[in-house]
Formats: sequence, structure tokens, C-alpha cells
Amino acid sequence: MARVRLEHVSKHYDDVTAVDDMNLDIDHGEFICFVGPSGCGKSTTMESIAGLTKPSEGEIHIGDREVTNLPPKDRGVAMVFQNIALFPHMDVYDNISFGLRLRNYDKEEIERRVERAAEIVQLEGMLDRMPDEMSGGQRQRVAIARAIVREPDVFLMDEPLANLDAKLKVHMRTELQRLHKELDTTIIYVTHDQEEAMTLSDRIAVLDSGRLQQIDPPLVCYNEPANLFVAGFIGSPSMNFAEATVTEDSLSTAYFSLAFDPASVEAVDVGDEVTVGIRPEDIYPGRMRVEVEDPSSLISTRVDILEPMGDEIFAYMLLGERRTSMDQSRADDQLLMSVDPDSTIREDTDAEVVIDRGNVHLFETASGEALAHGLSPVSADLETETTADADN
Amino acid sequence: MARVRLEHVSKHYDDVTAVDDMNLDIDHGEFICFVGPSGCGKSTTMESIAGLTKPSEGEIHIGDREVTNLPPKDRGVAMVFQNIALFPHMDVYDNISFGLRLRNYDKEEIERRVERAAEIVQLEGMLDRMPDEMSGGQRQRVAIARAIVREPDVFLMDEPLANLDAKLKVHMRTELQRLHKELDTTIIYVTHDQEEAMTLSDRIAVLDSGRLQQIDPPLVCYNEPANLFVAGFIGSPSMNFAEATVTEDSLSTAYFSLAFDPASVEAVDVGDEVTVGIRPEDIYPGRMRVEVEDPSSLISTRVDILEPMGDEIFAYMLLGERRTSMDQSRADDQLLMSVDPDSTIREDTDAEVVIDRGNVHLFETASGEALAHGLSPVSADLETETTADADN
Amino acid sequence: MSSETDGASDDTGPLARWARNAIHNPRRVYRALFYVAMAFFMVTTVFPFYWLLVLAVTPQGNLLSGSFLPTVDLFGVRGTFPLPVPKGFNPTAFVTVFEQVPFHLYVLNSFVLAATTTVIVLVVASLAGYVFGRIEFPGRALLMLGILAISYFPPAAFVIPLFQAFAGNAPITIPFIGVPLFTPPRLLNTPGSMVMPFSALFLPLSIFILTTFYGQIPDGLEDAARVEGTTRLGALFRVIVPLSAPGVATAGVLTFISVYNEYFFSSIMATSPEASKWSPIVGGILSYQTQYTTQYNLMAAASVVGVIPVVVLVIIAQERIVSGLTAGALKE
Amino acid sequence: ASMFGNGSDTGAQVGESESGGTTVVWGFDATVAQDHADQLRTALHEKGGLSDDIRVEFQPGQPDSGKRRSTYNRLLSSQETTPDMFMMDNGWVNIFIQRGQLANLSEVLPESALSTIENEYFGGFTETAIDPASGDLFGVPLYPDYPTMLYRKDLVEEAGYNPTEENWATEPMTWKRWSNIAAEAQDVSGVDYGFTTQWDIYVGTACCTFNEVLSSWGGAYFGGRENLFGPVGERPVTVDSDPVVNSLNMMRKFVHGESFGGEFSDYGGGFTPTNILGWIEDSSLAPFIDGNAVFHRNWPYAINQAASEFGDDLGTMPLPYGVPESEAQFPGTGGSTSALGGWHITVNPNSQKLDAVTQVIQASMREEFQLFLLEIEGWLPPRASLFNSETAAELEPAGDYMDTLRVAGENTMARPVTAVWNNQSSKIAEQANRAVGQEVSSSEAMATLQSSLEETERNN
Amino acid sequence: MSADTTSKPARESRQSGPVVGFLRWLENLSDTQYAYLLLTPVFVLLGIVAIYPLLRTFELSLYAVSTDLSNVRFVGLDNYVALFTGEKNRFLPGGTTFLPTGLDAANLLDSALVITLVFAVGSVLFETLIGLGQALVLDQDFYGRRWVRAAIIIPWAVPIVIQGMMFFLMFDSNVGFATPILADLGVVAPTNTLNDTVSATFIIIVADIWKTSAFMALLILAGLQSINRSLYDVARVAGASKWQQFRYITLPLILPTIGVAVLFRSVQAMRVYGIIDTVSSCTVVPSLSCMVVSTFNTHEGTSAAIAFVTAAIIGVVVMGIILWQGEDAI
Ligand SMILES: Nc1ncnc2c1ncn2[C@@H]1O[C@H](COP(=O)(O)OP(=O)(O)OP(=O)(O)O)[C@@H](O)[C@H]1O
Ligand SMILES: Nc1ncnc2c1ncn2[C@@H]1O[C@H](COP(=O)(O)OP(=O)(O)OP(=O)(O)O)[C@@H](O)[C@H]1O
Ligand SMILES: [Mg+2]
Ligand SMILES: [Mg+2]
Repeated sequence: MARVRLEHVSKHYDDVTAVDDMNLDIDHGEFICFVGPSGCGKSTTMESIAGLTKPSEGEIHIGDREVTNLPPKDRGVAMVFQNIALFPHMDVYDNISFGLRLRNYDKEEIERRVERAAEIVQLEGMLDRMPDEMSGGQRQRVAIARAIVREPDVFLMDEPLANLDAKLKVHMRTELQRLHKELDTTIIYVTHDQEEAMTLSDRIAVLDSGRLQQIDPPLVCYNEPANLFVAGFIGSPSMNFAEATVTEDSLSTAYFSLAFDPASVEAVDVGDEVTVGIRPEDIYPGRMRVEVEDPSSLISTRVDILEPMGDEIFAYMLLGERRTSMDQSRADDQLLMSVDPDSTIREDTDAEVVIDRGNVHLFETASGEALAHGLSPVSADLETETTADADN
Repeated sequence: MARVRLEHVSKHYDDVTAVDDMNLDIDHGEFICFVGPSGCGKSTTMESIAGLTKPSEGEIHIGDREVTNLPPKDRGVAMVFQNIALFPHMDVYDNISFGLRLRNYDKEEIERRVERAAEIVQLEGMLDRMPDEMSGGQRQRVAIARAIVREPDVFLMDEPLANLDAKLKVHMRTELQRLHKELDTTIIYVTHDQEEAMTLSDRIAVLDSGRLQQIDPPLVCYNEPANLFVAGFIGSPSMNFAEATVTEDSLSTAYFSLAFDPASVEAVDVGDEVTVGIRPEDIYPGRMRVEVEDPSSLISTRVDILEPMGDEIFAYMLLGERRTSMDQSRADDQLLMSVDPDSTIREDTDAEVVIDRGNVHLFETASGEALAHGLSPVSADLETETTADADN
Repeated sequence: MSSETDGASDDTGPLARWARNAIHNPRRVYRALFYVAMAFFMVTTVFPFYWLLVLAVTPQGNLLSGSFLPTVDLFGVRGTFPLPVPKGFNPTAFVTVFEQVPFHLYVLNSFVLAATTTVIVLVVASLAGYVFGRIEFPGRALLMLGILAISYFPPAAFVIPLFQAFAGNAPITIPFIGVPLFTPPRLLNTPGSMVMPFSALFLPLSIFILTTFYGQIPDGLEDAARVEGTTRLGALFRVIVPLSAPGVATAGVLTFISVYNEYFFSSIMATSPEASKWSPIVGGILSYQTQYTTQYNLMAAASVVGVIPVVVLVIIAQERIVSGLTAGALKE
Repeated sequence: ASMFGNGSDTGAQVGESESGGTTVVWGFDATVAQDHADQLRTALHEKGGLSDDIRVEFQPGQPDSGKRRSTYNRLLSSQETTPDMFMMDNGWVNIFIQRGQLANLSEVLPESALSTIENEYFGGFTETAIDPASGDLFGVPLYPDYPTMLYRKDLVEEAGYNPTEENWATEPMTWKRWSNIAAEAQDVSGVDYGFTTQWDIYVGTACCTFNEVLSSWGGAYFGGRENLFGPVGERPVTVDSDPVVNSLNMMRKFVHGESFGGEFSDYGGGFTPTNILGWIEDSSLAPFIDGNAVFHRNWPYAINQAASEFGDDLGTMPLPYGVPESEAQFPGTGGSTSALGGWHITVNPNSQKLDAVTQVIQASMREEFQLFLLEIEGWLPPRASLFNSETAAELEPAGDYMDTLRVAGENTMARPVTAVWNNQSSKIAEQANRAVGQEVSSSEAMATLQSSLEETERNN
Repeated sequence: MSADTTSKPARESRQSGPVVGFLRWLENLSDTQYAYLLLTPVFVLLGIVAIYPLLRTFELSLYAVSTDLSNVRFVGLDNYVALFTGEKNRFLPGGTTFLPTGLDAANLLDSALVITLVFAVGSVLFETLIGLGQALVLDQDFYGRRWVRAAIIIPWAVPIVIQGMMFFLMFDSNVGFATPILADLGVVAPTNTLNDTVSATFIIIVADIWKTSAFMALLILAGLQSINRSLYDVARVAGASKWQQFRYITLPLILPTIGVAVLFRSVQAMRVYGIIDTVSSCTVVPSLSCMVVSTFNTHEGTSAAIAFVTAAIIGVVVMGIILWQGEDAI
């Protein structure tokens, strides 16, 4: 019913290409998250789907209709805008019921739906407030309510939860999932919160500079990023990268090397320049080596900075000689690892770490394309489970 | 120098009390985060400090001056507004340099500072764009840049990173910390991102319904929440709560009980109604019992829903008979635990879990006040380390 | 500290004290400046109106001779009081204006004409203002200049051909060629013959005003309305117009007042200055003139009466001229 | 063709009344139409003997004469059928005649009516309704209007004069004598002004006050009375001539007390305020009514007002003169001169009811009706005979002043209305005003005027 | 193509039929088509009531018509040429010329063009300043604001005839109390004030300022009120003084409105007629519109030519204003 297809959609502004040859095929009832760095074209893509921006090229289909030239009102979409865009001259009730009133729903039905929506976004007592009498988060909730009362075929939500506190976010997420199931609608969702993207979406579409980089289920994106960009973008804190050269039996980076059989990956030959990607949670303190399924050899590092996050601690480990971190991201001689809060790790002490080889990612340095996810085990140990999982 | 003090500040709107008898004493050079649910009065408090809202009662001091009646321009504050509020008629350069131009800085100085700020917020090539030609995140970055060029005594930042992607957020956070050190300013910061609050702030001020609930260093708030509200608010996912009755030797909830010596906590007597709070990361699969420092007895549950987050999995465990979750938060018969992504846990299977008694929190149910953080060990095991840490 | 200030203030005058306070508290200066400005504007705008009232209550016979400035004799010092006061008091002028002519009918005519025109102008100008303010299209600047150009012409340049067309006695012919097209219906002495030219002539101003205001409404709000299910026109009338209320109200007030007081066209399209022929309020006011005499007091009284509906309207309309209409709408 | 051809009757507001009679619409004076329409209508029937089949509807015109002219111009240019007849200012009837926009009454009116007009009406007045080229009549005089000098009998008597004995009411005096009286009476009585008149820059100065003064000095705009109505371009312009300059100098003497090297030394002077430079009829009348002036020049309407204020203390006299007719430099000028205003009845050539219209006109020509107008509106009858009638003499207050009015009516000077009069009148008024305002000398002003009038006379 | 779209089932809408079809057709128009469609009412109205008569009038300006209407001659642009060569001055009231005949004060003040420009510059300049001041005052929040607003707007509600009457009587030679006061200050001539070109022009400018400042104030006020208030918050925190807030926020944001106001006021001012006619006369203060009106009944061709020349002059001035305001004024 409400399958959404973008075919070669581009949008050029004077000197900027906001969306670049975008092809998307979103199934009816799917929940898709758009993620990508600021300015990568997420909102523009949403607006093209809604009919607010006319693509410079390409076609958009919703359901079985080509809607490229259809006005927004005939596309059956509801949208939560990134800039919220409440009607400032209407109170909350009128804002929420706007779309229903346009469609001449009868009064009781409107009232029923508005009340239900207000309940969902927890704005029960505020229906007669004006937008300028509300806090930022309250306004955003009105915007969400305005979209959900409509019960459209397609929901477009541009960072709908950005201004909500963590608890409310969790609540709203649950509600959105429930709505998604209940209404059986397609949802396209922009978020900068990876947790949100992970928990909510059926598939994540990763965008960069107006181009689609990968569209896959969350764990696939996480575990098998299609390229360096996706690998670096998905996951917080970000994946550790290290330039490496392929030798006969290992990947050799400036500071450590990982046992590796070049023959196990087709596209890799000895001498190739590759980039190794390791997620912080795939690095373990040396003492836990036994628990790691496919551990690398021990790597000696020095604990630079500890960032306790409550439920975990981010530890910045320095490789090699440098003794103080300058830039925490993508410095080649630094590894970020996540450790248990109960860990006894201390800043400015030496520590040995071990890497879970089964979760190491390999990218072609030049193109950034992924070459392999997980190095094949050197020992005769079991296959790593996770990677296998994600393949399904 | 730029100590910020609020004394009995209240702000009443017609029918709403946005800020209620707020007392704050923020030291020079401190980095304070305001957190709290949407609509709790964070922005209003910020606005009172900036001088944009006149408090209905109370006094505000900045440095050694009482500023309650001073206009904003004489308070030496810079602010990033929650609603961004760029000047629509100025390009990015003019927006950023606005405050400097007002102060008649010379041209080169302005240019230097603007360029530096643009670099920090990664907007280098966009200085001649108009606000309406930018994406949401880009606009927000302009707003940040506009504040930081000023180098004021006090920074007020109202959700400055809400619309930025994770990577940029991390980058901006680092930059803010650097700036904070470099300029030696006081920063008051509103965020809904707990990770942000944890990593950035010297102290976190937790607000609810216009009232200050707790102001303490992040880990203190996390580990020793002053009351039920803070406990439930800080930490994501939220703490598990269970109503319990104090018996001779245990805390007995509807579905499980924890060994407990009422004598160990002064304010608790046998028969009291208390609320037990357990963080998801303090619940472990039964098989890990040996690793937990002060484990409770095994509790049998059923895995209801799994939410894989990439670096961890949230598992919703049902206690008792109910076999499907209805509302995930604060349902008494449900425990949320966080498990390792490599874990083999499966939905709809039975599982036994164990709770780290050393990290269990105890609250008076009626008032919500915290009674104890960590139950004293029943066995002769070592003191739990973490709790001890946080006490310093 | 406070005693210090007190001590210092003892030996200085209040002005110096005020000045010193003012330096420390510039808000007082702004406040003072503000009141000075307000007083100035009030006096300058209200004084001539007061003068009108003086004229209205001065008996006709006393109007044209003798000074309006009374001489006052204050303890032997004679001087001229600098404010004009009525020479005699004859408020019956306010009754006479209705007795001599059916002045209320003229007022009504003006009101109806003005209201109709205002509605037409606002609707048509709203469409145009939307187009010019919010849509980029080829020919936009040229068209706007063209519309503006209409208002360059002295009204006299329109009148003869329009009058002949509205008389409906001869067919309209194509200019320069002379090919007859059709005979228009007779509109003279009907509201149509006035409303149409008024609408056209006051349209450019409203178009420009509304273009400016509609252009300033953020796209986001229109977008939101369209996604919610309005057409572009729906968004115009449901969102853009209400949010441009200050502009719309202003355009409305300006148009209404202009038409209400218009005389040139109406004096021509009404073939005689009778209320029954839709002669407007100024027609009524001018009927207190005869060939050699002018009853200034009646004209003044009549215009005071005539101004009242406008003032009421302005007071109502200005409720719409309020600030912060877009507050809270957008985060950007 | 028929689709377009009969356009002229689509606009016709058919005037058949319910009773089957005809309704004639008459464009009329606004005030009168508003206040006295019913009386007028009744009078037309009862005093004018108009048939009951014909109903006259008075349509008020614009109060301002110029605007009314524009309106009628437009109506006639657009082939409007109503009003059927008009009341037209003699100041612009001629232009409508020139444009061929009026019905030729010589063809429409019965011979009897035409001869009545020719024989009984004031010739000078009727002339303004006649096409100078063909001699055809295009308007029937309704009422003439000409000014007299009003004065305060009590004040001049106080100064030692005896108006009644000296027969001021009918015997014109010279400006010289008059000015001395005015100056003296002002002195003696201590009133503000000796004389008030109109000298604003407006058509009234050109057509009337200045025209009177210069004519009374034997001067003329266009070389004498016979050139008043043209032919434009062929007649001489004679404003830069001694009589005209003298007349202006005399006005300056009155206002400023200037002596001009003794030429006006035996004239009274300085008794007229500079205010006259901004005065039109009612502003100059007000001080007189207020008792602040001895003499005042104005139209008959002012007599009514002044009489109600001063009663028997109000006197009237013909306007004084500079040189007698015999000594006038230009033919037909000199002696006491009153400017000629007044209104004619003209007929819309598009009217569909010419028969009814002629009946209305004839009704309005009846003496009874004219006396009725004199009584109710103060409109002077267009025929001299009525001035002496008993009915007229009995009228309050006009009856007391009929003598003066009759004399003045015999000494009128029409305004030189031609197609170019419009251009000329503003130039004349401007220069007359500037001269008396001492901005330029009288001769300079007239020299300037001479050349610009010559310009306007050129090819049209 | 449009038939295609209409024939598709209207899946969403509850009604169907021609209205829906039309609306859909409407929404599907390209921006340009849509723009022109929405402008049709404007075109129609202006076409009938403005363009057609203007063409007619222009046609008229190409003919010479003798006063007796018997001789109608096509003369091309002769009327225009004659206007510029001074040939037409004789039809103008009093000593008025169209272009100044010399550069001394007297000649300049006789020129309709000069008077018109002087009036326009004087009145628009002061009206803008005063209107801006009034708008700024009205923009403040204070007790009784609505009454002050109404009071300030009153002058605009007074018909021109009455406005003229008020100022005429203020300077009337009998009762005008303003003449002696201003004459003492040397501002106006003590006698014959309203027939003195300089004084009368001054008085008319003052009268116009009195009345039309309200127009400016009203428009600028609307502009002020449309400014997003949160921008002031930002500016205040950034350290802007009141003046700087005005300079950097208010002024640039109301500039478009001021632009419209100045534009239209300039146009109106250059067409000034009514107030001249009621306070003084066209002979004394000859404006271009005065010239149109005074030749209107007798010299239609000339009148039409002056009207078009007036429009052209205004057009030139307007282009100047637009260029001065910058490209985006339109
Ligand atoms: N002008 C106003 N009139 C009435 N109530 C208001 C007004 N402004 C704010 N409030 C109320 O005051 C409370 C505090 O608002 P505030 O903006 O400080 O919240 P906040 O903590 O910033 O919330 P958020 O995280 O959603 O931005 C809210 O409940 C809000 O509804
Ligand atoms: N009107 C415009 N003119 C020129 N460039 C524009 C315009 N609108 C957007 N852009 C540019 O297009 C790009 C994509 O913008 P878009 O709003 O889609 O980004 P986004 O992915 O939503 O970013 P964010 O996460 O910051 O909201 C940005 O680089 C932006 O600067
Ligand atoms: Mg965006
Ligand atoms: Mg807020």
C-alpha cells in the first residue's frame, strides 16, 4: 500500500547538491531511519517525499502512484518538522486537530483523537496553551501529536525527539513503535540518536553528502558497515581506525599487528593498503583474554583518559610513544575502548588490551569500501556467533 | 569572578510556576548541566540568568554584582538559544560576528575570531550563506559559533547540540571542554543527553517541576541519587524500581526479595514501605553470579523483549506470571537489564538473573527521599569498590 | 553608601540629580525620551483635531471674523492666549448636519463602499501578495513594477473613459483601432461604478504591503499546513494571512480609510451629489457649501461625525496589529 | 450594427411616471434642490401654469460651480439623456455652446418665448447664452447676479454724510469721492475696515471684482465690450493700458495708502485691509456682518444676510466708477460697472422629452414664477420690468434695495467667457493679486499679463 | 495530462467531482502557471478599470481637439513635445510653467515640476521620520496605548477637504491664528500668506505631513510588530544597546515595509492635488496633478499628455527609489 520509492532523486541548490541520485525502496509498513552527518540531505529527502521540495531530478512513488508532481495534501503523508513549525496563532488543540478539521472529521472524532494524541505525548492539561507559552520540548510534542492524529499512510519524522528528555524519549519511542504496528504505516524517521535508530528501525539508511551509503537493518549496519563512512558513523563512540598494510600473515599497523590470512578475503592481496576498524567494545583488558572468543595477541598501551559514563567507562588508550592525546578521534596511535564501570582501570597506567578478531572490520583505504567483517579465526576455535547472526 | 548565584528565584506565569524557589550557587569556572524533564523550567532559569525573563521573586548574582535588574547586555553572558533564533537578515558571518560588531572590535580581530569559531563548529565554507539556506544542524552550529566568539564570563547553552549527529556532538563536546578550560568561563548547559551531561559537567543540576532536586557531580547523581526522581531520571535506560516491604532480614518485593539487615540503615525499620532501585547494568545473567561482587540470590524471570543496541542489548525481563509487557517503564513486574551483545540470551525463554546488592538503592516510598545506596554485604565479601569510590 | 548619595544630592538641584541617576540608569532616559516623544506626537496630531472641534462648535456667524485666540487679562497683564478657543458655543451644528442633508446616509454610503472595496482588495491583493511574496517565477519583478505603475497616474487620467464606459451609452472600443467590442452595462450611480475603480486604484498599495508581509512568513509554516492537508490557497488563508495580521489589518485600514474619504471618483460616478446616488461622505460634507458661502462649522461637525466610525474601526482593527504573532512557531 | 448602434437609449432612465405623465429632470442648484424642491415644483405648476402631466425632478448639482461644469461636461460628452435640462452658470454656458453640447433653443422654443426673451430680458445677460457666431439662443436666463456696494448707513451718517438725501442708492459716485467717504467713515467710527471686497487668486477676481474696477476706469481686457465673447485671437489684449494700470494703482491706494507720485493724492487710502488678497465672498462678508467694516462689495445674497443684521442701517449703492462712460478709453466701458453673474436654463440635446422641457422652460419664464424665485431664494428676475413691480418692492428685505439692484443691473459687464477664458482667468487673478499685494508694480504685472494673455489668445 | 490526473480515483479525498478535479489541477500547476493564475483577478480588475482607460487617455494625448470639438486632429507626440518646449504653458493656470524657465527662485517656483518635486521630497522625508518615530512609540507597551494609537491615526481619517479647511482657516487672513506666530518666526509671509508660493507650499507640506505621517506610522508599526521577538532576546544577550537593537535588528527588518511606505508615499506625494486646491490654489502652488485637473475640461489632449508625463516622471523617481533601496526591494 504505502510503499515509498525514490528513483534517482536529486536536489540541487544554487551551489550545493543537497540530494544526489538517491534511490530508495521502502516497503509498506517499514520503519526506516535516516542517519547521517548534519547537512547530508536528510531533511531535503524527507521534504521531497512530502512534496514540499520539488526534486531537481528523479521520481517519487508512494503506494502505486507516482507522486513527483502531486501536492503534499494528496500524498497521504504526515510530517514532524525538524523546526517544529507549530501554527503560532492556534492553541495546542487547534494545532493538533488542524489536519483533521481540514478533512472535516466530525467533532467527537476529532476530540477523541486529539485527546488520545495528547495523552501519548503527555500534554493532557495543556490543550489550550498557545505555542509561545510552552517549553521547547512541549512544542516538539505538540508537533508529534499533530502528525500522529492524522493516521496517514506514511509518517515522516525529522528528529521528532531531539528536544525531549531521555525518559520521555523512551516513552515516545515505545509509543511510536506501538503506533507503527497499530496503524500499519510506513515511517521514515530522521534521528541523530543512534540508540533511537537502533531500537526503532527496521532498516537504517545512512546518508552522506546527499548520497545513500547503506540501507540495511540496524545490526547489519553496525556489524557489517558497507564502507568506512558508515563504519565510522554508526556506533558511539566511534569505531577505531588504523591504517594497515597486508603482510603474508598479518595486518600490520603502525603500532600493532593482527594475525590475518590474506587468502581468506578475496579482494585482499599482500601489500595492499587497508584500514582496520575496531569498535571500542571489541577491545578488552588483557586479563579478559580468555573470555574473548577470537582474541588477538596482547597489545600494550597506556591509559590516557577515562570518561566514566555511568554504565560504562570510555578509556582512551595510547599506543606507541605519545603520552598525551591531542585529538581524540581518528588519531592513529590511539584506541578507544569501553570498559565496565566496575573495572579497576586507572588513568596514566600501562595496560594490555586484546582485540576480538572476529569483530575486526577491513576496508580498502583508497575507496573506503568494506572488504571483510571479522577476520577468520586463526585457531580452530568456534565461529564467532554475532557475525553469523547478522548475516541472516 | 563569574560566580553565578540564584537566591530563591521563582518565576510564575499565569497559571504555571515555571521556576520554584531555585537556589543555585555556581562557582567561577564551573561547568554545570541542567537536566530534567521537558517543561521543568530549565530554559526559564537560563533566561532569568541571562536577564531575558524577570524572575517573579528572588535575586540573581553574577560575579560580585546583583544583576536581578540589570539588562542582559550588562551581565556578560552569551547564550545559545533553544530555539536557535538566527537573524534571518544576516548571513552566517554577520550572525556570528554580531556581538563583536556591537562592541566595535576591529575588523581583523572579528575576522580572526569568526573564522576560528566557524572552524570549531565546522562551518568553514558557509560563512556567506543565509540562515534559510542551511540545514537544521548547520543553523544550530551557527548559533553556537555566535555565542562562543564572544568569550564572555558566563556561557548559557540551551540544548546546543540537540540537532547534531553523534560524531559532531562528540567533536563539539571536546571543543566546548577545551573552550571552557581556555577561557576559564562558567558554563551553564542544558541537555537531554545524559552522556553529554556526564562527560561535560562538573556538576549536574537535576530539576523537576521548577524545583532543584539535586546538584552534584555526575557520578554522585548517578550513584547516589538524592531521591526517587533523580534516580529514575538519571541513567538510560532508567533504573528499575520495585515497591518493597522491610522484613527482619530482607527487602521483600512482590516478585523477589533481597537479603537486607534493617539495622544497617538508620532510617529504616522493619515494616517500612520502601522502594528498591536497581540499575539495568547491575542485573546480571545468573551464570555470571560468581563475577558479581555482592550478588543477590537468583531470581527467575522470563525474557520478554530484547533490544539490541549494538554495544549492548536491553533485555526486558518479566517477573511473576505475566507473559507479555504492556508498559515498559515502572511496571512492577518487570526488570530491564543490560546484557553484553555477545550474550546468547533469547526472547521468550526463561532466565535467571542476579542483582548486585552493592549497587541497590533504597528510597522512602512516601517522600521519595533516598535512604541508602548499596546494601551492606551479607557475606564477608569485600566492600564493593564502586560505591566506595563514589563516596570520595 | 546610601548616605553618601543622600549627602551629595542635598547640594545639587533636582535636574542634576535626575541627570546623575539617568547616567546610572539609562532606562530612565529611554522612558523620559519616550514620554517626550509620545507627548509631542499626541499634541501635533491631536491639536489640529481639536481645532476642528473648535470650528464645529463656533457659530457660523462668528467663524470668519475675530480671532480664535482670546485675549486674557491676568492681573493687568494683557496677552493673547496661545490656544484657539471657540468663539461662542453652538453645539447644535452636530444636529444641523443631519437636518440639512441626510448626512447619515452619506456616512452609510461611504461605509458600504469602503467595506466592499476593502474586502475585494484584501482578497485580490492577498492572492497577488502570496504570488509575489512567496513564489519565484519569471516576470515577477516586471509585473510588480507594472502594477505599481498604475498608481503613478493622476486619477484624472482614468476618469473620462471609465465614465463613458460606465454610462453604458456607447460600446467599448479598442483604443487606437476603434473596433467596437461590446456595450457595457450601465453602472453610473451604482456602487459598482465606484467600487471597481477604488479596488483597482487601491490595489497596488495593498499588494505591495501584503507581498512584504506574506514574504516574511517562514516557509516552514506553510509547509506544515500543506503537509497537514491544505492546498496552497488553504495555507494562505489559514496560516499566512492570520500570521500577517498586522500587515493585513494595516492594508485593510489604509484601504478602508482611503475609500471612505474618497471623493474624486465618487463625485464623478455619482452624477449628482445625492445620497441616493451613492455619493459618499465627502459629498455630504461639501453639500454644506453653496455658491458663495461655506458653512465651515457644519463641515467641521460633519467630519467629526464622519471620523467616528473610522476611529472605531481603527481601534478594532489595531487589536489585530499585535506583535509576536509568529512567536513560538519555529525552531530555527 | 444594431447591436451597437442604439447605445444611446440603453442609458436612458425612462421618465414615464406611474400616472402616464412625463418626468423632467432638471439639474439644479444643490442647496435649493435640497431645501425647496417641493415648493419650486408647486410653484411651477401653480404660478408657472405647468401641466400636471409633467413632473419636474430637481437634481442637485455640485455646489462648486467649476465642479458642476465638469459634471455636466462629462454627462453631455457621454450622451447622457438625463438631466433633461440644466441650470448653467453664465460663466460657462458659452463653452458648452462652442462645443455644440446644448440644444439650440432658437429651434426648440416657440417664437413667443423667444421674442419675450429678446424684448424683455436684460440684454447683456441674455447675450451670455447666445452663440456669438450664429446668434442662436442656447439658454434661457434664469436669474442674473450682480454685485452692489453695501454700506453702513449709520456709520457714514456719523461721519456727516447723508446717503438718502444724496441718493446714493441709485446715483453712482466716483471712486475718488467714495474713497474719501470710506476713509473718513472708518476714521470716525473706528471700525477695523473702511472697505472689504474680494481679491483672492480665484476666478471671482478675474471675472468680477477686478473686471468691475478696470471697466469703471474705462479699461477692458480685450479692447472693449464688443470683444467680450471673441473672436479669440482676433481681438486685442488691452490689459497693459493706462486705465487698467490706474485701476490697480487705485486699489493699491485703497489698501496701502500709496500715493503714486501724487496721482491719487486726493483719494482716500489705507482703509482696505491686505486681507482682501485672500478673501472670497464669504470671508469678506464676515467682517462686514460683524460690524467691522463700512463698505462692502458683494452679490445680492449678502444683502439678505446684512439686512437681517443691520436692518435699516444697511445701505446699498451701485459700484463707484473711475471715469464716466463718455471718457472711457475702450468702447462700452466706464461708469459704474457691476460684474455679471447668474444662471441660465439650458437643455440637454439628448433629452427624449424636449416637448415637456419646453413647457417647463416656459413655465419658468412666467413673471409670477420669477417673483416667486426672488421671494424664496433672492434670485433676481432676468427682466428689468419686474424690478419696479409692487410685488418686488414689498419683498423683505430685498424690496428695499431693488432700486440699487435695478441700476446695477443696467450697468453690468459680463465676464469675457470664451473657450480660453479658463486659462485666462487664473492668469488675470494672479497678476491682479500680485499687483495689489505690492509684489510687483501694477504696470509690470499688467505687462506680464498682457503677454501671457496674448499667448492664450493664439491659435486654438 | 490533466485529464489523466483527474480521472484517477481520488483515493484520499472524501468528495469527488469537478471541484476536487479543479483543486487538483490547481495544485499541480507549476509555480509559474500557478502564479499567473492567481494573478488573473488582478489582471482582470486592473485591465478593465486601469489599463483600458489609460490606453484611451493615451490615445487622447495624441490628438489635438479644438474647443468646439469640430476639429479632431491626430498630432502624434506633438502634445508632449509642446509641453516640454513650453508651448503648453499658456494653458496652465496663472504663471505656471511646466519646466522651470530659469534657474532663479521665482522661475523655479513657477514650475509645476519643481514644485511637485519639492513637495514630494519635503513631505516624504519628514513623514518617514515622523512616522517612524510614531511607530516606535506605538510599538511600546504602555498604559492607554490603544487610545494613543487611535489618536495618532485620526489625521489619516480626516478627509482631505476637511484637512484643507482646517489649515486654510488656520492661515486665513481673518481668523488664522497661525499666521502671526509663524510670520514672527519668519517662516511664512505675514500677509497674503496662502497666495505666497513659498509660504503656501510650506503650509501644504506641513498639512500633508500632519495627515500622512499616520499612514507611514501605521505601515511601519505593522512592520515592527511582525518582527520575531526572540531576535531581540538574542540581541540583548549579545550585548546590544537599545540603539544597536534598532540599528541591527529593527531597521533592517522593517526596511522592506519602510520601502513600500516610502514608495507609495512618494507616488502619492507626486500626485498631490486635493490639499493644494483646498488650502491654496493651483495657481499658487502648481503641482503636476493640478495641471492635469486644470486643463482637464478644456484641453483634454494636453491634460492627457501631462498625466502621462507625470506618470513617467513618477516612474523615474520610483525607479530611483528602488535602485537606492537595492535590488530586492521588489
Ligand atoms: N509564556 C509562558 N506562559 C505560560 N507558561 C509558560 C510560558 N513559558 C513557559 N511556560 C511554562 O513554564 C514551564 C517551564 O518552561 P521551560 O521552557 O523553562 O521548560 P524547559 O525545562 O526548558 O523544558 P524543555 O526541555 O521542554 O525545553 C513549562 O511548563 C512551560 O509550559
Ligand atoms: N535553500 C537552500 N539553499 C542552499 N542550500 C541549501 C538550502 N537548503 C538546504 N541546503 C543545503 O543542503 C544540504 C542538505 O540540507 P538538509 O537540510 O537536507 O540537511 P540535513 O541532513 O537535514 O541536516 P541536519 O541534520 O543538519 O538537519 C545542506 O548542506 C544545506 O546547507
Ligand atoms: Mg535536517
Ligand atoms: Mg527549554
